[in-house]
Order: sequence, then C-alpha cells, then structure tokens
Amino acid sequence: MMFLSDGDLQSLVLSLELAGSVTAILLLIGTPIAWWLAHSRAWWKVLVSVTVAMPLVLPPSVLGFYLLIAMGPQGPLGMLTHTLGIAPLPFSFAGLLVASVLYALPFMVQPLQNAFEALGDRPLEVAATLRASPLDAFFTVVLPLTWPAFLTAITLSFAHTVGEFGVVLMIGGNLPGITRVASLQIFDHVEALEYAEANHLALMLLLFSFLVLLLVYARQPARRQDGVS
Amino acid sequence: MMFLSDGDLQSLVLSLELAGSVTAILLLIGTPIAWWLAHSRAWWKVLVSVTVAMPLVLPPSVLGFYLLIAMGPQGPLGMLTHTLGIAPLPFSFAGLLVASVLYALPFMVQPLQNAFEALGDRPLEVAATLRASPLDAFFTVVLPLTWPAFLTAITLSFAHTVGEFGVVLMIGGNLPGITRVASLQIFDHVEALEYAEANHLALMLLLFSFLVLLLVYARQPARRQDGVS
Amino acid sequence: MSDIVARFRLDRSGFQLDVDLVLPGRGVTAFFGTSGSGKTTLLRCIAGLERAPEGLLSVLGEVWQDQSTWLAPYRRPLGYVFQEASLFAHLSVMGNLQYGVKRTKSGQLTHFEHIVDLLGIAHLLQRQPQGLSGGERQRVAIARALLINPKILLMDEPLAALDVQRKQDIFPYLERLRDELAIPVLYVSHDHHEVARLADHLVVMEAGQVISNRPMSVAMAQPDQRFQRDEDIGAIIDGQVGAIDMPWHLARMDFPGGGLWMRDHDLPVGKKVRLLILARDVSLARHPPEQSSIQNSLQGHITAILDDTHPGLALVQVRVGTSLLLARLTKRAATALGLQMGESIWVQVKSVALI
Amino acid sequence: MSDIVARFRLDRSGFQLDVDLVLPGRGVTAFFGTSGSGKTTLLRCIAGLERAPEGLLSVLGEVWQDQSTWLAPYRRPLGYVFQEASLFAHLSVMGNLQYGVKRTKSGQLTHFEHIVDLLGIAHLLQRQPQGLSGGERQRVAIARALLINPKILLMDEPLAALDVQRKQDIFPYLERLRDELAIPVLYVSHDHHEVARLADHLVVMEAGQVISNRPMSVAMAQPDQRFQRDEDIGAIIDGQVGAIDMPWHLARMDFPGGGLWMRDHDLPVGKKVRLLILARDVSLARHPPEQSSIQNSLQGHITAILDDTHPGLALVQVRVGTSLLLARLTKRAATALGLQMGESIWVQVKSVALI
Amino acid sequence: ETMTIAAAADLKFAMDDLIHNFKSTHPNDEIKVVYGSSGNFTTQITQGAPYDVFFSADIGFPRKLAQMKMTASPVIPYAMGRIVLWSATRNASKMSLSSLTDPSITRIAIANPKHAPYGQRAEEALRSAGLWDKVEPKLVYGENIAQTAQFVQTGNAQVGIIALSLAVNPQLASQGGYWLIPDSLHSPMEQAYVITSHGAENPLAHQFVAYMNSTPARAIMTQYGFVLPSVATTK
Ligand SMILES: Nc1ncnc2c1ncn2[C@@H]1O[C@H](COP(=O)(O)OP(=O)(O)OP(=O)(O)O)[C@@H](O)[C@H]1O
Ligand SMILES: Nc1ncnc2c1ncn2[C@@H]1O[C@H](COP(=O)(O)OP(=O)(O)OP(=O)(O)O)[C@@H](O)[C@H]1O
Ligand SMILES: [Mg+2]
Ligand SMILES: [Mg+2]
Repeated sequence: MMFLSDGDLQSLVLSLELAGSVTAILLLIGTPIAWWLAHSRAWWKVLVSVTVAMPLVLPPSVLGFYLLIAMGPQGPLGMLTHTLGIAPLPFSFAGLLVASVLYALPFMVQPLQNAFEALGDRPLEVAATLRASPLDAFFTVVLPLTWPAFLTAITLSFAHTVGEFGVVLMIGGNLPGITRVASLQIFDHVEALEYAEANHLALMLLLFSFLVLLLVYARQPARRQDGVS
Repeated sequence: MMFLSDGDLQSLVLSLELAGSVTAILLLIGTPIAWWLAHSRAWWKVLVSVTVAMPLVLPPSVLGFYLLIAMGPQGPLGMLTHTLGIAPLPFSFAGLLVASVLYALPFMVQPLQNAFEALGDRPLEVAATLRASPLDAFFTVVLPLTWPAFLTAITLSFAHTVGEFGVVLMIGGNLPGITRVASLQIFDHVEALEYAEANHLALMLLLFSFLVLLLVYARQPARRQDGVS
Repeated sequence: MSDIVARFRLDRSGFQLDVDLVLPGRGVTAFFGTSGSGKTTLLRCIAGLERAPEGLLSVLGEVWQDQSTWLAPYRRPLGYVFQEASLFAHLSVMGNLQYGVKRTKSGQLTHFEHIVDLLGIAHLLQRQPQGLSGGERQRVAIARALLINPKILLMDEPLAALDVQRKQDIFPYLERLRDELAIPVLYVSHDHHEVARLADHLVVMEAGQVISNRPMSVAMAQPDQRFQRDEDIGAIIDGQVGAIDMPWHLARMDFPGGGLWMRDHDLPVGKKVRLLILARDVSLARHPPEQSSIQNSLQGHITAILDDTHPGLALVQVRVGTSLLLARLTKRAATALGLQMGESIWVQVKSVALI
Repeated sequence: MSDIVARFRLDRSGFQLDVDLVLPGRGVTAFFGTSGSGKTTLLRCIAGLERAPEGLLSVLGEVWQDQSTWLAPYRRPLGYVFQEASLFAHLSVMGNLQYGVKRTKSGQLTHFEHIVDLLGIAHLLQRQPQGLSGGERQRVAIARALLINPKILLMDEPLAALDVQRKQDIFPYLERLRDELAIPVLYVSHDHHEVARLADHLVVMEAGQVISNRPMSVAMAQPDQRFQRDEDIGAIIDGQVGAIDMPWHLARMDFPGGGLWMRDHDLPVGKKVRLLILARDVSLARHPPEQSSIQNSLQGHITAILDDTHPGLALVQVRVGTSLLLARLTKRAATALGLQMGESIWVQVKSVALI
Repeated sequence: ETMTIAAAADLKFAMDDLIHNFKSTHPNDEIKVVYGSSGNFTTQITQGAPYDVFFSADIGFPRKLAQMKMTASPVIPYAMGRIVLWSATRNASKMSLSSLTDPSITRIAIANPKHAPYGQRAEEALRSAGLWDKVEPKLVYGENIAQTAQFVQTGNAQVGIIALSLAVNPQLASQGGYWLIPDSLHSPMEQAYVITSHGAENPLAHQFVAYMNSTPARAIMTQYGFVLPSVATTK
C-alpha cells in the first residue's frame, strides 16, 4: 500500500475485521429473529419489528453514550460482565462488536423477514415430504431461495458497520490497533485538515468494501422467481 | 410538551419533516432504480447495485465533508446551483435533503429490488391481459403485492434519516430552525452535559418515530405469500 | 381477412417454436399436443407476452405484430386464462373479477351475475384467493377473463383442475360464447373429450411445430393416434332434431342418410345439432337386427377398411347417405363378416353424443 | 392392523373437514369429489402438513398422530405429489430428484434410471424447473416422490397437467407399484378414467365429509352420479387370460360365466386380469346374434332393472355365471324387448378394457 | 437584528451567560449560537457557512481563515486555555500527574491529540512530566473535550485530562474534583475569535465583539475558568 501509513492500514484491517464479524454474528442472531417475525402470529410482533429498528433513530454518538453508561461499571451490562469475570466491554473490540451488532440489527432482520414472508410455507412443506427436517430444509431450501435477501442484508449490515462512526467512537475510545477503525482514522485525518491522507484512506476503504461486496454478489446464483415452480 | 423546550420541539419537527421528505423523495427515485436493477440483464448492474450501497461505507461526517466540498462554491454541485440561479445547498434544508437522500438510497433500493425480483413477471402478465398498462399494473398489482418490502424500505430510510448526524451536521451547520434537527439537538445536549434534556428529547424522538412507523405498519394488509395464487 | 394469421419463430435452449398458421376467425380452435410441444409458448406469442422478433400476427383483420407494428399486450383485446393459477393475491375474488372490468371501455356488468353463477363462484366473492381450492381458483380465473368481453379468448388448459361436473357446467357457456358472440377461442387442452366437444378446428403440435391444422370434422374422420385416444376415434356429423318421443324421453336426430334416436336434451324440433358417433359405438351386420336393444340401424356402403391403432382391430368407413361413419371391429370379425369395399351393410349405432 | 385409520376434524372459515375413515393398507384408494370438497385438506392432514388438534392417524399399524403422539411431517415415511407445481427453483431437475434420495436411509439409486425413463424426463435432468412446461414439471415431481421409496404415496391430482399419452405411460408404473411393492397409494383425482383404471378403493367426498367409502368393484356396480359420468358406468370383473389368437391379435379373457375376446395386450395365458365393461358397451338381445361384428355374446339372467341418469335410459343388471354385468339401453328399447326380471337374455359386449 | 455565533464546545457554559448578559442591553436582537468543533467550523466557513462570529478553541483556525481572506476583523485572543486532571470517582484535587501511574488506574481519557487542541496540550504535559511512555497504554481518546469528560463521568475511565472551563461547571465540579496542570508543562493555548466575512456587514457582530472586551464579559469569562490574556494583542 504505497500511500497508506501503517496506522491507516491497521485501521483498514480492523474495519474489515469488525464489519465481517458483525455481519457473521448478525447472520446468526438476525436470521432466527427474522424467521420468528415472519412466522409468528402474535399481535405484538409489530412492536418487536418496530423496536428492532429503533436504535437507528438515535444519533449514533448518543446511542453510543447510552451504551457506554450501560456497559460502564455502574451499568447493567457492566455489572454483568463484572460478575461473569469478563473484561469490561468499553474500549475493547468486544464492546465494539456488541454495540455494532445492536446498531446494525435492523439491516439484517428486515430484508430477511420480508423474504421469509414472501417465500411462504410451500417450499418447506415440499422439503418435509422429502424427509428434510426443518433445520435441514432451512439450509438446503430456504437459504438458497432467499439468497438475494441475504445478500441485501449482508451488504447493508456490512457497509453500515464499516461506515459507523459515532457509536464506535464512544464505545471504542479510538485505541490504535484495537478500536481505531478506518472510519475513525479518516475522520481524524479530516479534522486534522490532512485531506490527502483522508482521501487516500477513504478511497482504499471504498475499494476494499466494493471488492468484498462484489465478491458476495458474484456468488449470487441465477435469478429466480418463486420458491417453487 | 411539558418537558421539551421550544428549541427541542423545533428540532423534533424539523427531524420528522426531513425524514418524511427524504422518504418521499426516495420512494420517487428509489423505486425506478430498484425496478431497473430487478429487471435489467446488463452485466454491469451488479456494479450499480454495489455503488448504490457505497456511500454507507464512509463515516457520515467524512461523507458530509466531501459533499460539503462538492456543494460549496468551488464544488461541481455548487457551480451547478450557481449557474441555475438556485440558492447554494450547504447550510439549507434543501442541502440536508440532497445529502440524506444520497445517504439513505440503499435502504430504499435494496429491499425493493429484492421484492421486485421475487415477484417475477407473472402478475404483470396477468394484469396486461386484463388491460392494465405497465404503469397501471405497477400501482394496482406490484405495489400492493410488494407492500411489505416498501414497508421495510420506508422504515429503514425513515429511521436512518432521523438518526443521521454526521452528514447532517456537516452540510447543515446546525442552524436553529433551519438545519438543527433533533439528532443534532440531542447531541448538543449530551455534549453540554445536559443529560436530562438529552434523555427527554431522545425519548420523544423515539416515541414519535415509533408512532410514525407503527402507523405505517398498521396499514399493512394481510400477510400474503406469492404474487399470484 | 377475418382470419387469424400467426407466424412465429422463437429459439430457446433445447426448444424451437416454428409455426406458420392460418386459423379460422370464429369458433373454437383446439391446440393439442404432448407436454412440452410448445402450446403455451405459442399462446404467449399471440398474447404478446413472448416477443418473437420476426413474428407476424393479424387477428380478424387487425395487425397486432409485423415488421413495423408491435401492439403491447395490454392493448390487445384478448382474454387469457393461464395454465397455472393466476389470481392476484392481494385482491378478493370480487376484486380479481372487477380488475379487468374496470379497465374495459364497455365496462358494463350486465352479464356479471350470469357468469358468476355459471362458474359457481357466487359464494366465493368475498374470499381471498389463498383460501380457495385449486379448482375454485381456476373457475375465478375463467370468469375474470370472460368478464372483459374480449375479441378473442386464449385458454391454456383452463379446465385441467376442474372436476367433471364443473366441466360439464362450463361447456355450455363456452359453446354459447362460440356460437352467439362469434369470438374466436384458442383452446389448449390435453383432454380429448374436451377437444371433441368444444372444437371446430384442431391444431396438433409436436416439438414446436404444427403437424396438423384442419377442421375438426376432417380430423375426426381420419383417425390420428397423436391426437386421439383410440377409444375416442369417431365421426362428427351435422344434423338437426327431427322428432321427439316425449314418453320415452328420446329425440331423433336426422342427417343426410337417416335418423338416429338418442336421449332427449330438451332441444326443439328443427334445431341444428352436431353429433359425435364414436367408432367403438358402431357395429356392422349383414342383416337388420331384430329384438336387440340396439335401436339405431341404418343401411350404408363400405367406403374404406382402415388399419386401427391395434393390429387386432380395423376401422371401417361406411357412407350412409352423404355422411361418413366409422366402425371399429376386430379384424377377425371383419373377416368373419367377409366385408368388402363397396358392399352394402347394416350399421348399428349404440350411442350418439351431442357436441 | 395393517390398515389406515384416519380421523380428522378441522375448522376453516366457511369450510369444515370432518372425516372418520378406515382405508385398506394396500392398493390404490382414490379420493373423488367436487372442487372444494376437502380432498387436498385431507391429504395434508395425513401428511402432517395440517395439524388437526384432535386427530387420529395410524398407517399400517404405526401411529402417526393421536392424543399423545405427533410425528413431524419429515418423519412420516410418505411420498407426496402436490396439486400445484412444487419443484425447488434453485435446483436443477437432477438436484430436485436427488434431494429426497439423499435423505432416505435406503438411498439406493437402483431404480433411478428406470423411473426417469418411465416419466420421460431423462433429457431434462440438467434443466432448471423454470424452463419446463407444466406437464414436464409435474412429471419431475412424481419421479421425485417415487424415488424416496415411501411406505405410502399421497398424490394430489398428479396427472391433471399431463397429456393422454404421458398418462398412459405412467399408469403401468403406478399399477406395478400397487401390485408389486404393496404400498398403499392415496390418489386424488377429478378424472373418472384415471380412478377407474387405477383404484381398488373409492372414497367420495362432499363438503368436507366422506359420503361413500367402498371397494371400487362395489362402487362401480352401483351407479352413482356423484362419482361417475354417465358414460363411465360399468362393471368391474376379475378374470384371467384364457386363450390367445395370435393371427388376429386377440386374447380371450375368461371369468366365471364365460369368456370375452378383446385386443391382445401381450399377456401370457393364465395371467390374472381385471376387466372394465362399460354399460354403454353392453347390449341385450333375445337371440344369439348371427353375422354381426359383435363377437362377444354371453347368456345370462336379468337380476335388476335400474333407473339411469337420464329419464329415457335404463340400466339392466345381468348375472352371467357369478359375475354381474350392467347394460345401458333406452327405456323404449327395454320395453320393446319386453325385459322382465329373472328372464334369460343374450348379452353382447362390444368392448372390454383391461384395468 | 440577528446574528449567529459559532463557538468551540468548551465555551458552551460561558457563552450562554455572555449572551444573556449582552441581551440585557440589546433586548430586541436575536443571537443564535452553534457549538461544535473548531476544525469543523473552519471547514464550514470556507464553504460559506452563515456564521457571523467564530470563537475558536485554538488561534490557529481563525488565523487560517484570515490567511484565506475570509475574515472581517483581526484575530482577537480572548483566553488562555488550561487543562486539569479530573475524576468522577476519586478526589482528583489530591492527585498529580505522577498519580496516573497508579495501577488501580486502568483508563485515562484525553482528547485526541491529533486534532483536538486540549488533547495536544495533554500530551505535551504528559511528555514534559516524563510519563507519556508509562501511561500511553492506559489512554483512551475522545473526539473532543466533552466526550473525554463523558468517558470519565460514566466511570469507564477513572481519570481524564479536560478543560478547566469544563471542570468548573457545577455538573462536574460536584463529582470528584480537579487538579490544575501547571501551564509550564505545555505550550500556551491561545484561544481567539474573529468576525467572518459573512458577518462583515452585521452591526450586531461588531457590537458583540466590542462587548467581549467589557468588564462584565471579562468577569463572566474568568468565572468559567478562562484565563484572560493580560493584553488584547492584535495580529
Ligand atoms: N423460459 C424458457 N426457457 C427455456 N425453455 C423454455 C422456457 N419456457 C418453455 N421452455 C421450453 O419450451 C418447450 C415448450 O414449452 P411449453 O410450455 O410451450 O409447452 P406446452 O406444450 O405448453 O406443455 P404442457 O402441456 O406441459 O404445458 C418446453 O420444452 C419447455 O421446456
Ligand atoms: N387456508 C385456508 N383458509 C380458509 N379456507 C381454506 C383454506 N384452505 C382451503 N380452504 C377451503 O377448504 C375447502 C377445501 O379445500 P381443498 O383444497 O381441500 O379442496 P379440494 O377438494 O382439494 O378441491 P380441488 O379439487 O379444487 O383441489 C375449500 O372450500 C377451500 O376454499
Ligand atoms: Mg403449457
Ligand atoms: Mg385440491
């Protein structure tokens, strides 16, 4: 990377690591939530649906502030980690993860929920008559058929986490190599009026993200219409 | 609003105005883009798809910085507005609109694109044989059938715009009554250590957004499976 | 000029549609052919849902497609019943029915109740499509297409999901459509019974090509296994109601060459009818029968002895008056009877159907 | 204990399924009934896709559902062919076929090629479902269900979208399945021909209830308009191949009461067969015929004279040996012949079908 | 008349009082204030932001504007910024810089030295005290001085180095206490304001600037912990 400093490079790697982990975690927890939302008939699922989207409404640094309180020594989360003997979450990569996962949750849940609803029950029924357990059917039928929605969910979650700034700053404390992700680094460059460095890093960030997302898209199977035909 | 100051109230109204307008504009321009992406067979549509998501990857205030330069007197957009005799975009509500629309575009486009792809051609074909022109069919068939996706797109765009901070700060200049939206106001409260005020406003913001989104959801028609059955 | 001219060429991986057809501008034209032979694809080309680049299509004197013309599907005054279910999931049954009506200039609903009753869907009007059974859905789809008063009706196996009783109920309406409104119907079907009852004209397709295109009566008299199940080979004869035997609930159908008794269908004397006489229902005898339950005996002359679908069987063509009948019998019986071309013979008709 | 016991009650808006059935544990049981009568719903209950709260279901001695038991659908060793297309859009035809096979313990593919050939889908294996015609899709779906060696096969109008030729091709396999593998098949159909050919047992449904549940031969001998089109009324008789007339391609089917000549089907002498003799193909005469093309004459005694579906027609039940045949004739002819109960009469059979 | 002031965040409390006081003599005029980061304001002013007066936390920014000829007045220093050691959980008034090596202190918050003036002074002070290498692993960085204070206030950092003007605020003064870091340990932090070209024609802007030199204004500034420059130098 001829025109990137070590610090810049480090922040870039950190960003992609964070975005990758957040996306992976979101796939694990967002998918069941979306599934539940798509299939439950509880009247209050609308509330859950809207609640999932709520963190978005707060300015990120304010959300970060509230999270910092919650994760701090007096906060409920902070007490929990203390009791469990886990290292405190603020100013650590783990803290960034938790906060980013919370913040990006709606980007994962909502597209998936729609896709699951649109898919309907028939493909699962067909799979069941072909001896596939529900879990089996999920991986071998639902997943491939709703792949475009997963793609969207992954794209949005990933991109959004890469660009996240306010929450990450508040929780992470901008520690080089630990929580100083590329978005913080670019911001610092801009604030310090180092526009050339900012531009270079921003360009690299865009490029990398572009490549990562393109890679995801390139694995997209042929277009399909419905679950079954 | 017993515990909201005039300034808080003003910012709240401004936020909802901004988010509402952005969502409306996005519906107008995001829908055709999503439609094109869903139906085009051009190989480079993947690139367009990923490009739409790209603004997300930059930290908002950095994106805001670039936009500010572009919209400023020396920037291309600024020169354009100057030539057209339009008031300069930065530090105006119009500028906020443009920037927020750009930033929230992927939240509108991606869910819609998925839904259009999943819907397939059959419902449009049926509508055509029943004398509906493509536009007619779009409004009377595609729109109602992809309503859940529109809902998601609206939710995400709206919530995201309400919570936007970095871009809005940079482009808007935090001018009371003009560009000081609730997210800026809350941030100012937090920065000024006025936590009670921050909490109140944040609560109101959440409440309002919750109500707006709930209203949108409440109009959701009965769950459906496929476009045609 | 009031015909339908259709010329399409369409390339698909592993399939090529290549047709050049002139179809009558009125009556029911049936498209028959094995699964995958291109019937649906052809109908889609006609509806404009598939765009064959060098295609030519003119319907009743109006050009819908040629080198310079392309009428968008929604501008083509046609009704289309799709092979699979195609009800809008977001509209009730009523909403589905009204969708097209609202968009039709002559959007009058005078025959609304009639069609709804006919298809037995009056009790479903407020229901959502998802809750309907397969047959219920298809009945709604048919009603929806009929309600827009199309100039031509395209039906892609519309009755495949219906039970026998419903089919019987719908037939008369389709027949009346053909006879009274004089709009042409292009009708894809796998069911030879349906085709025999409904069609005036028959197009047989195979592997994307038209292998036969002729009037139904001609097609029927020249047995063709690709189209007919062997039980379904028979002759079609035009005639009229000649007499009615009220106490016995019978009616005599007269045609050039004689009269045949069949069960009464409440048709007035003089009414023109079309009869289907299956070869399997016709037997031959040297002498007029006595004291047999077979009542319909006619005298005719053998005009041809044809091979049948099975090596043990023969089809004998007999001219009765000016009409040609077909009789199926075993070759052994034909030999035992010593049948010869030109000979005089008694024809016994066991059963006659109106079509 | 090797029967199928099914008791379900399910409430839907405007529809209620309420059945209590004991079905034979082998052979094909046909479900017949008008559109919307609940056939699909019943099959779904059996497959566990619909959960009827107080239901009871035991299949061949295994309880799949009762108060305390609920076997998840994927644990029920059944094959299901859905009424509508149901191929996985993300898998090729091959992928669809292998999906179930991979999940079956005895996942051997020995009969893979056989089934693929039988359904005429060998050339489609690499294709995607979207590009298939309606009939092609359904053939793949049938093959997919057959390939998993189910203990019971549920088929919901599997052939509705197939053309006659394909239906004919599939029948023998379904029959062999029934005869050789002895797995029960529950078969929903609108098509009386299909039912008559395939079924050993017949369940007729109406408005969510079972209105008739009996062996096919019983059902056939007691004409019922709800189930039979009037052309399809006839008798089913068990017999065996008695003689073969090679030069004339004929075979004689013997049964208690006599023998009937029909076209040869390459069956060996002594082979047990089941015959369908339609009432419309049977005529009655006072005297044995001479010099008629009708070769099959038998002597019998009139055991009943029944009303038919049309007031002008009568059905006459005749005992030949120990078998009961049905003859349809006009009431006028019946009267002209002076038919009386118990009288001796000559039966002429125009046509016999193997089922 | 109306005018808009862009003010560095550390002025928040003082500025509210100043405007209140100023308005007693200008009851019909409207004054809007925007608080934020000085760097941001500089960028925005170069792009035509409608700010009439700009109070910067660091004299470098208004000077830059002056160079670009975007100012309508001289760059006028109004205070010398001071930094303090502050804690919400301990009595920081009994601490000194060397206490930072205490192993019970695991996190120390400072503003980002890369672009925040207070952060730069904090780093200088730590380096001068010879403590930088020892405490650097414990440092967490706030984007500005207010965020730095929040790290401490929420208890996530035990100690922080923040602006004196913040530490004297009753909100923070009620918790823990502060220890003034000797200004010998860091370079002077000159704070200055300027009338922008946007405010050139605004009489109110000139009146407010004049007011800043008045006795009541200087009293308010002192009260909020700003050390006034002895002489108003002009550059
Ligand atoms: N989109 C497509 N891409 C590729 N091949 C296609 C496509 N649509 C149809 N085909 C092929 O074209 C051929 C004709 O299909 P079509 O649906 O017209 O047949 P059909 O005569 O209507 O058959 P069926 O009676 O089974 O409905 C089939 O072999 C089918 O596989
Ligand atoms: N999910 C549902 N909600 C409400 N009603 C339903 C639902 N599914 C089916 N029904 C109703 O139950 C009745 C029986 O439907 P079912 O599909 O079992 O009929 P069927 O006998 O299979 O008809 P067909 O021959 O047309 O397929 C119909 O009246 C249908 O409208
Ligand atoms: Mg077809
Ligand atoms: Mg059904």
